[in-house]
Amino acid sequence: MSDGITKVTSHISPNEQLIFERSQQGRVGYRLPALDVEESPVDDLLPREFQRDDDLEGVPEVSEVDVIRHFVRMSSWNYSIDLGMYPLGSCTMKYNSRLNERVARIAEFANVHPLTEVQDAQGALQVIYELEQHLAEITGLPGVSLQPAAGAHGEMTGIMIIRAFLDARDGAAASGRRTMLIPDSAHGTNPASAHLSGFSVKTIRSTSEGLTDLDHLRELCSHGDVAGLMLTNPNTLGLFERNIKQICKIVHDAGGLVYMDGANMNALVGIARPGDMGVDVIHLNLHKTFSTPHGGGGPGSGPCCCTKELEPFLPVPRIVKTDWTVGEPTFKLEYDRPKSIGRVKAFFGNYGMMLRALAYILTHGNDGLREATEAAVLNARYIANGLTSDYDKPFNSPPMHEVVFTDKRQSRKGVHTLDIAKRLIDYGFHPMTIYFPLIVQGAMLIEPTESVGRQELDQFIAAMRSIANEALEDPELVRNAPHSTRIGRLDEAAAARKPVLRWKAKPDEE
Amino acid sequence: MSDGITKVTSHISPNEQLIFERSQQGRVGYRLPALDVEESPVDDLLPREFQRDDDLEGVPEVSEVDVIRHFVRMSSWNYSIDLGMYPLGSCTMKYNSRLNERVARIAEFANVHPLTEVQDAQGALQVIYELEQHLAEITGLPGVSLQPAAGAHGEMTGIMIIRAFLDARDGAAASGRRTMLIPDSAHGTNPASAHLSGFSVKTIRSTSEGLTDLDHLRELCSHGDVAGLMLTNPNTLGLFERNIKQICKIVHDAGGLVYMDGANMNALVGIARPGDMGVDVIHLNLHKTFSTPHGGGGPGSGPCCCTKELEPFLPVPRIVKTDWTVGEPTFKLEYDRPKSIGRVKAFFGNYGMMLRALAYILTHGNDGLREATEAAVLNARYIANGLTSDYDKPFNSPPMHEVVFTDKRQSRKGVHTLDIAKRLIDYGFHPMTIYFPLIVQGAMLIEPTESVGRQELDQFIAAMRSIANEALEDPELVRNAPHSTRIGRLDEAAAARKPVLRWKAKPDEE
Amino acid sequence: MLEAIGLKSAEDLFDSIPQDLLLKRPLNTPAALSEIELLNRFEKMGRRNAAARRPSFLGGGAYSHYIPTIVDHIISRSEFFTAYTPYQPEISQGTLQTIFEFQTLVCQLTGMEVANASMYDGSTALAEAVLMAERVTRRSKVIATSSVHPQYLEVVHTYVQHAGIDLEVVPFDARTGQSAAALAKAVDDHTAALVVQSPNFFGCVEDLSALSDAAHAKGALLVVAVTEAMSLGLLKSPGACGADIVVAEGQSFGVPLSFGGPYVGLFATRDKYARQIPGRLVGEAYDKKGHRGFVLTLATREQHIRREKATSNICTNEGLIALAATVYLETMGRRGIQEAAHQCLQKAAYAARRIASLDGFLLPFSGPRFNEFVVRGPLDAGALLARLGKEKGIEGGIPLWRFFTDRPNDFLVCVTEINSRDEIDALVEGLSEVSNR
Amino acid sequence: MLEAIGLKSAEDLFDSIPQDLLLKRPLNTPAALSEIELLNRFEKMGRRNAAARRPSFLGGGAYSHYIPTIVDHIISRSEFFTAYTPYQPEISQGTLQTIFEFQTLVCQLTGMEVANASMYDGSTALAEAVLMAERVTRRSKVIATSSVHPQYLEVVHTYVQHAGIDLEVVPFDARTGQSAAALAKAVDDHTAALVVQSPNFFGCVEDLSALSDAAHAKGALLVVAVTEAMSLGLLKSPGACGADIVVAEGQSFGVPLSFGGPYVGLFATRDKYARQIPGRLVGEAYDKKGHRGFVLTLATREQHIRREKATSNICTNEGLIALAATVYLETMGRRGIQEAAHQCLQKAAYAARRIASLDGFLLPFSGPRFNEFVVRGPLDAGALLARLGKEKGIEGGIPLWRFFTDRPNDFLVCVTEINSRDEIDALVEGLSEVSNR
Ligand SMILES: Cc1ncc(COP(=O)(O)O)c(C=O)c1O
Ligand SMILES: Cc1ncc(COP(=O)(O)O)c(C=O)c1O
Repeated sequence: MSDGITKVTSHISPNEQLIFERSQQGRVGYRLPALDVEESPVDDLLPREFQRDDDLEGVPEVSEVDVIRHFVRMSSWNYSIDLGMYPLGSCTMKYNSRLNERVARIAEFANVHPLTEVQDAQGALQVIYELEQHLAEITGLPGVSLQPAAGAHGEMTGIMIIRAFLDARDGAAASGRRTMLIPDSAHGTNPASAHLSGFSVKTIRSTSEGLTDLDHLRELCSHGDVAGLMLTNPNTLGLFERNIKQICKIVHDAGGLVYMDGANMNALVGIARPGDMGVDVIHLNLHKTFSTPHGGGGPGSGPCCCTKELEPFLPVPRIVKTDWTVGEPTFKLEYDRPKSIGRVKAFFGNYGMMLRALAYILTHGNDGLREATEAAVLNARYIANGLTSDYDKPFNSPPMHEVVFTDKRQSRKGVHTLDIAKRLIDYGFHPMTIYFPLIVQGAMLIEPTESVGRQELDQFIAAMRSIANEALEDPELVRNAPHSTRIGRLDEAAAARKPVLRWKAKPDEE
Repeated sequence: MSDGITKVTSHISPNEQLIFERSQQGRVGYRLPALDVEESPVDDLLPREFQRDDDLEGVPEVSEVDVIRHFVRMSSWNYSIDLGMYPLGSCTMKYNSRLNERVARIAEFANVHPLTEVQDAQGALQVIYELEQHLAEITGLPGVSLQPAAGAHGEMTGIMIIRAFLDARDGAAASGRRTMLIPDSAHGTNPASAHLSGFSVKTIRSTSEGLTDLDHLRELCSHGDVAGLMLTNPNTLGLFERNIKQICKIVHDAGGLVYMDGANMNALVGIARPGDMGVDVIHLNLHKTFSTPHGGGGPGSGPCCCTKELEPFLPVPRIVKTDWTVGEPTFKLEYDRPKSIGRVKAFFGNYGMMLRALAYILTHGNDGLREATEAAVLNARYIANGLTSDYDKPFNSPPMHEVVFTDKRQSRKGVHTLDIAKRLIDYGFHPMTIYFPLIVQGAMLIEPTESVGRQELDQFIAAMRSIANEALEDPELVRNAPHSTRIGRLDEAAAARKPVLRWKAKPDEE
Repeated sequence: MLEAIGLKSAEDLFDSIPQDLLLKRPLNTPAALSEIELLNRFEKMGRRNAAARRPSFLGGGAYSHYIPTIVDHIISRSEFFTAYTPYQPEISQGTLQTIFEFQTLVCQLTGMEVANASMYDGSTALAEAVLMAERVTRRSKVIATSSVHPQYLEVVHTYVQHAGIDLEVVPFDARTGQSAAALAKAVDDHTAALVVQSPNFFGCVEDLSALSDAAHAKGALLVVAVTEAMSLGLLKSPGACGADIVVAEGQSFGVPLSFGGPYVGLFATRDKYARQIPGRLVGEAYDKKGHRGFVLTLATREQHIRREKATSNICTNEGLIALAATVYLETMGRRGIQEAAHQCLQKAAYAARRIASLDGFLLPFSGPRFNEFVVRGPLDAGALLARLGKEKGIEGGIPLWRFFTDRPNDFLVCVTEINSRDEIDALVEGLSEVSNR
Repeated sequence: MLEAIGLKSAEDLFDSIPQDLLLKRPLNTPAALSEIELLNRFEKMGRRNAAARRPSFLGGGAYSHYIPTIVDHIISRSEFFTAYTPYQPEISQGTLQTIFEFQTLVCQLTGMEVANASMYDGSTALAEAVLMAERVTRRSKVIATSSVHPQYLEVVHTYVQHAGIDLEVVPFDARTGQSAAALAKAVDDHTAALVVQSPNFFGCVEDLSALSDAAHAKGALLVVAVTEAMSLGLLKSPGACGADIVVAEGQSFGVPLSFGGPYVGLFATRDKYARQIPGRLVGEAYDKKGHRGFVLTLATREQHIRREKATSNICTNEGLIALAATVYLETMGRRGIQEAAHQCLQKAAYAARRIASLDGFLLPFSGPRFNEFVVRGPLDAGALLARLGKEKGIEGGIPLWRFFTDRPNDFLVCVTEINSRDEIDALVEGLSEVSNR
C-alpha cells in the first residue's frame, strides 16, 4: 500500500448480520405502561376478517442492547462529514452544526401537531415566515414556498408554477407552449421534473467553454413553443453562466420563463442574487446550501422562490402575517389562492429542516453567509490549482464552488474515473461525484465546500497526485481498488439482474 | 489470519493528530454574546501583577468542525460496550441504558446548584433519599451515604467508619487495634484504602479452593490487634465465600468489624444480602452493578452502606425526611452528627450517577434486578463450561458472575496470558481482566455480565478455543498479536523510563 | 491561501460574475447570533406554541406515539446523519444495510413483496402510486374515495393534473363512514386504479378485500394508503387483502410530530412491478471474495440515468427518517408493535364509549375503528375545541369543517398508547363541561 | 442455556450460597416502570427543584458557564462513554489520546509541568495534594488559610486525620478578604505545605507570589487550589507564581451543575514530583513499527501494583468529565477562554458597582476580585435571599452564615458570562426592593 496514504490506517471493524438473522423468539427490547382502561375482547371491537392473522411473522425479536449494538456496529462502516472532507460535487456536503440539531429538538417545536389551530402554533408559523423572508432576500425573489420536500420536488413545483402562469397568461394558446429547454449538462432531476409537469424536453448544447450555447438557445427559442428554460447557475461544471442576463432575455423575448436550479447556490449566497439576473423561479436545497444534514439520503427541503408576478401560483396554504398593533406578530394560513398550483405535500413541508436552516442563517449572520461562500469558492479554486498538473481540466475558466476534472490522461493507461474514485477510498477520502455531468467524459466533479481546512485540502491534493502517479506506474493497483475496505467492489450488474430487495426467512428458519 | 475470526474484518480507520498539532493562529470555534455592560480597563479591576502574561500561548485555536472531526475520529479507535461484549472481570461492563442518560440530562436536575437552599431543591434531595432507601434494601444495610465518588473512595469511607467506631467504642485502647486483614486475592484498592485510614495491613491466605483460609484467619485474629477484615464476596476469583457467616463471627469475636468490597454485587442483587451475612459495612459501585457508564475511566459512584450501629459515623451531611402530613415528602440536610467521620467530598457526591442508578433500579423493578443477576451468573457459568476443555481452570467449584482461567497449558508453548489477551483483540473482543487476582499465576478473569446473548457468548468461546489451538500450532502468531489493529503493542517499558506526559511545542513551532 | 492561487482579494474569486450582477451591499438578514442568543430566540418562539405541552387527541395523518429513547441516540450518530446517499458502497454499508432492513420491514408490515428506500411522505407516495398505476395499466382513469385524507387527495390532484389522468372522487357512505358501494361500481375497463385509505380519514377501517375484488374484476389496481401505520400491527395487511400498491405515512414509527415533517413515505408493491417503482432501491450484492454487501440497484429506473423517462423525479428521499422508523420497529419488535396497536384500539374504544355516553354527543359513523373516530357535538366544533384548549388545556381534536364544510359540529378524535386514562377522562369531562354553556 | 450447562433451574445457579443466606422473598423495591412512566416520574420530581429554572448568581465552588452544544454530543458517543479505563491501548487510543490532551491543557492553564488524568473533584484533589506534600517533604505540619472553601477544608481534614498530619487553619484578613500576613508567618521548618485558594472562597485573588516566597523560604511547598477554573483564563497562573502543586475543580469547563457532581479534579505539579503524583497518567509510547500511541504509564505508583504503598487509592477517576473539559477547552480555544474570563471579570465588576451603590448594602472586602464577591445586606442574608427567590424568582447568592456563623448579613454573589445585563439589573433592583421592607 502506498505510503503516501496519510489519512487512514487499517484497523478492526465489527461485523454485523441483518437484524432478522439475530432475532430470537421471545426477546423484547421495549416496555409500555400497562393498559389502564377496561379491555374489551378484540373481536367485539373489530370483525375477525379485518384482523391480522400472520402474528407479524418475521418481524424481529431482539433486546435493546441488541439494537444498540446492531446500529452502532453498522454505523462504523459509513464515511461521514464528521470523519472528514466529503467532496461530492453538486452535493455541498458541509458541516452540520450540532446547535441546529439541538434547535430542531426543542420540545415546543418537535411536539407541535401540524393540524393545531393556528393561534396555538404561532411560534411554529413564525419560523416558516421568517425563513421565507430571509430566503427571499438571499435569492432576490420575493415569493417563497417551503412546502417542497427536496430539490426535485422544488423543481416540479417551480415548473408547475411556470405552466400555470402560461395557462393563465395565454389561455388555450398555452397548449402550444409545451417545450422545456434544458442544457445537456443538467442534473437528471430537471428533465424528470419537466416531464412530470407535462412538458417535452429539448436539450441545449454547451459550448466548448462549458457554457450555454447562445446560438443554439436562440434557435430553439425561434419556434414559439418554448415554455421555459431550466438552467443551473453556476452550472454543473462549476462555471458561472456569465451570459445569464442575455439568456433570460432571449427566453423572455420568446415568451418563456426562466427556472434556475439552485443546487449550486453555495457559490452565490451574499455575492449575487438570481432575482437580479432575470430568473423567474428557483429552488434551493436547504440540505446543501443551508447545511441541513443529508442523513444518508434525506430528509431534504427544496424551497421554491419566485417573482412577485408568479407568487399567486405558489402552493397553498400560504403563511401570511396579519397586521397587528401590539406585541408579537401573528400569522395565519391563507388557502384562498385561486391561481395556486395546489398542494405538493401534506402539511407544511419538511419543517424540521426549516428550523435548522433558519438557525444556520441566524448563527452565520449576513457577513458569515458571505464569508462561507468565499471560503467555499476559495477551496475549490485551491483544488483546481493543485490538480491541473496531474489531471485533465476540460474547461480552463476558473471554477466557482466546484471544479470538474476528467480521467483523460489516466485512461490511456486503462485507469478510469471509477478506479480513481475507488482508489481515493484507500487514501481515506470519500470520492468526488463521478460521471456527472454526463457531457464530460469521465467527469470527476469536486466540491470541497467551506467546511475543510487547508491541511486536509493539501492531503486531498497529495492523494490525487499520488493516484495519478500510481496510474502510470501501477495501473493494476488502481484498477483493483479499494484494497483496504471491509468489502471490495460489489457486483452491481449481478445485483440488478436478479435483484434481492428484502430479507426472507430461509425455509428451515420458518 | 485465522478464518475462525467471525466478529471483525479489517477496514480503513481515520488518523488524527493531537489537537495542538492541528491548531492554526486565529481560528475560532466559539461565539459568545457581546459584552453587554460598560467595560472598564482591566488594570482598574485587577492589578497587573495578578494578570496572566503568557496570552495562553499553546492553547489550541481550531474551528468547531475541526473539534468535531478530531473527537469523532479518535472515538472510532475505541472498543466500547456498544460494539460488543466487554468481559473485563471485576469491572461489570454491562449495557448503559440511553434512557438513564436522558434522565441525567433533564434540565431540572442538570441545572440545580449544589448550594441551593433545600426548599428549592426538594426534587434533587428526594432522588438521593429514594436511592439510599433502595440500596439499603438491596444490601440489607440500613445506613447509606452516597457521598463517595467511586469504589475506592467508598472503601476509604467505610474503613474510616470502622476506625471511628472502634475509637468511640474502645477509646484509647483502640490505638491497639490498627491491623486490617485483607485476603491475598483482594483488589489493590483495599490495602491502599486501609493504609489511607492509618491501618497496617496483614494478608490472609486463600485455600486451594480459592476461599478464605479460616485457620489462618483465626490465627491472625488471635492477637487482639485486629480492627477488621476487608473481604470481597463473591471474591475476586468469582467464588462465593460460603463460610462468610463464620468468617464474620471470627472477626466479630476478635473485636473487629467486617468490611465487604461490593464490587461483585452483580452476583448477589435480589439473591442474597451482605447485611444478612454479618457484614458491617460495604461499598457498592454504581458504575458496575447499577450500570452507570464507565466513561473511559469514570465518573463512578461508590455508596457506602452500613449497619444501624455504624450509621452515626457516616459522612455529613445526611439527607433526612422531615415528618410531613400532606402532599409530597420533604427533605432536609443534617450536619449535626458528632460521631461522623466528616466529609469525604464537596457537595453530595457524583449526583448524576445517582440519577442513572435510580433509573436503573426503577426500570428493572425488583423482578428485573433478580433476573439480571441470574443472567449474569448463567452467562459466566456458560463460559466456564465452554472453556474448561481448552484452558486451565484453577478452581473447580462453579463460579458466580465471573470465572478465572489461567495460561498454564498455553505457557508450555511460551504463550502467556498477555498474548492470549492481545490475540483476542484480533478476534474482535475486548480482552478479559488479566493477571488479576495476583494469587493466580497468569490469571484471566472473565465477566460477561447479563448484557450479552448466547450468539456472542458462543463466538467468544469459539475465539478462545481457536486461540488455544493457535497456541499449539502457531505460537508466534499469538505472541505477536494483535495483528489487525491500527497500532501494535506499545513499548510501555520505554514509556515509563522516560515519560512524556504532555505535548510541548517543538522549538520551531514556537 | 489566496496568494497560493495567485489572487489578491476575495473579490477576485468572483471575477467570472459580471460586475452589474454582483450584490454591492450586505445581505439584509440579521447579524450573527451566538449559541446562547440563538437558543433563547428559538425557545422564546417555541413558547408561542401553546399546543406543544398539552395532552393531545389530534391525529388526522400525524400521530403521537411513544418514541423509545434509543431512536434519537442512533439517528444522532455522526456516521448516519452526516452521510450522503450511499453512492460508494465500500464506505456506506451502514446506510445500505439499514435501508435493506427498512425495505424488508415495510414488506412484512404491508404484506407486500417489494418496497423502496422511502418517499417524501405518505401524500407524495400516494401521488406516485397513482402515476405508477397509470404506467403499469396504461389506463388513464383513477377513482378515489372521499374518505381519503383531504390533503392527500389535493396532492394527488396536483401531481396528476398534467399527466393526462382524470381523477374521479366518489363520496363515502355517510352512515358507515366507509367507502360506498358506489365506489366499486365506478370501476370500469378504463380504470387504472381504485384509491382508498384504511383506516380512512374518519378512522373507519375499509373492507379492502371487497374493494380489491371489485378493482381486479375490471383489471384495475387497488392502491391502498395508510396514514396511521401503527394500525398495521393489528389490521389485516393490505397485501393480504389483495392490494397492488400500498403506500403509508411512516411517522407513527418513532418520528416526532415536528409540525408536519420531516416524515417518511412507505411504498410497497408486487415483485412483478419492481422495475416500475419510483425512488431508490437497495439490493444484495457480493464482492469478488464472496462477501455479502448491499448496493443501490435498478438505477436505470431513475432520473440520473433515464432523465425524463424516469419512473419519478425523486432523488433525495427521507433516509434518516427511514432509519428512525427502522430503529423504532426493531426496538419495539414483533410484540411491541402488536402491543402498541392493541393499546391504541382499546384506549380509543374506551374514549369513544365514554364520549358517546355524554348527552349532546354522538358518533355519526358506524364503521369499525382503530384509534380514531368522528364525534358530533352539540355546537360548532371549532368553538367547542377552542374552549377546551383555553379552559382545560387539552387539544381535543380536529374540527372537520376545515375539510367538510357541511359538518360544522363534527370533529376527529385520536387516542394512542400514550394517552393515559386520566387524560382521556379529562377530555370526556372537559367536553361535557365546555358544551354545557 | 440452563440445560446446556446441565442445570435445571435458575436457583441451581446459586447453590454455592448457603440456604440460610438466600433471600427468600422478592426485594422490597418498586415493580418495573416503562420508559414513559419513568420519565414522568423524574420530570415530576424535577419540578420540585424550583431553583433550576431561575436566573442564578450562585458560585462558591460550582459555576454556571455556557456549555457549547458539541460538548454533550461528543461525550454521548458510545465509543467514549461506554468504554472502560484504557487498559488495552491497541483498542483504546481514542480515550488515551484525549487524556494526553487533557493533561497538556491542564499544564498550560495552571502553568505547571505535569498533570494527571483527573481526580474525583477539586476537594479530594486538594486532600491528595496535602498527602503528597507530606510524602515529598517528609514533614507533617500543614498550614491552610480559612479563606479556602470550607467544604474543601472539611475534606482535607477527613483525609489527613489518620495520616499523622496536623492541619493548622489560619484566619483570613477580615478587611481585605485575602490571606493574612499571619499565614506567611505561620510557616516554619516543620511545615510541609502552605495551602491557599485563589480566587478564594470570598472571590478575592490571593497574592500567590508572596505566599510562594514565604513557603519556599522555609522549604515548604505551596499548594494552590482553584475552584473557579475559568479564572485561569485571565489570572497569572499559579505555576507562574511559584506553586508546587496546583489542584482545581474543572466543573467550569463545560460541566453542568448537576447538584454537585460528577465534576472533575485537576491535579498538576512539577516534573520532579511526577512519580509522587496520585492517580493515572497517560504517556506517549511507540510500537515496533514506530507508530506513536499513548498508554497508561508509571503504574508502579498505583494501588493495583503498589497496594498499600501506592501514592493513592484512587482507581476509577472522572474520565468522561475530563473528556467534557477537553472538548470544552478545545472548542472555546485560546481566545474563547480569554473572552469568557474577561466577560466574567467585567460583568461581576458591573454587578458589584451597582449593588455597592444601593443603600443598606456594602462590600466588606477590599481585595481584588474575579467573578465573585461578598455583599453585606441590611438584614439577615438567609431571609433576604429567600424573599428574592420567592418574590423575584432570582437565586441571588449564598448566605455566608452557613459557613461563618459570625456573618449573618453577608452573602456571596457570583456573576458569569451567561448572566445578561438584564438579569444583573433585575438582581440589583430585586435586592433593593425586598430589603426595603
Ligand atoms: C444540480 C442538482 N439539481 C437537483 C438536485 C436534486 O435535489 P434533491 O436530491 O434534493 O432532490 C441535485 C441533487 O443532487 C443537484 O445536484
Ligand atoms: C474488586 C474491586 N474493588 C474495588 C474496586 C475499585 O473501584 P473504583 O475503580 O470504582 O474505585 C474495583 C474496581 O476496579 C474492583 O474491581
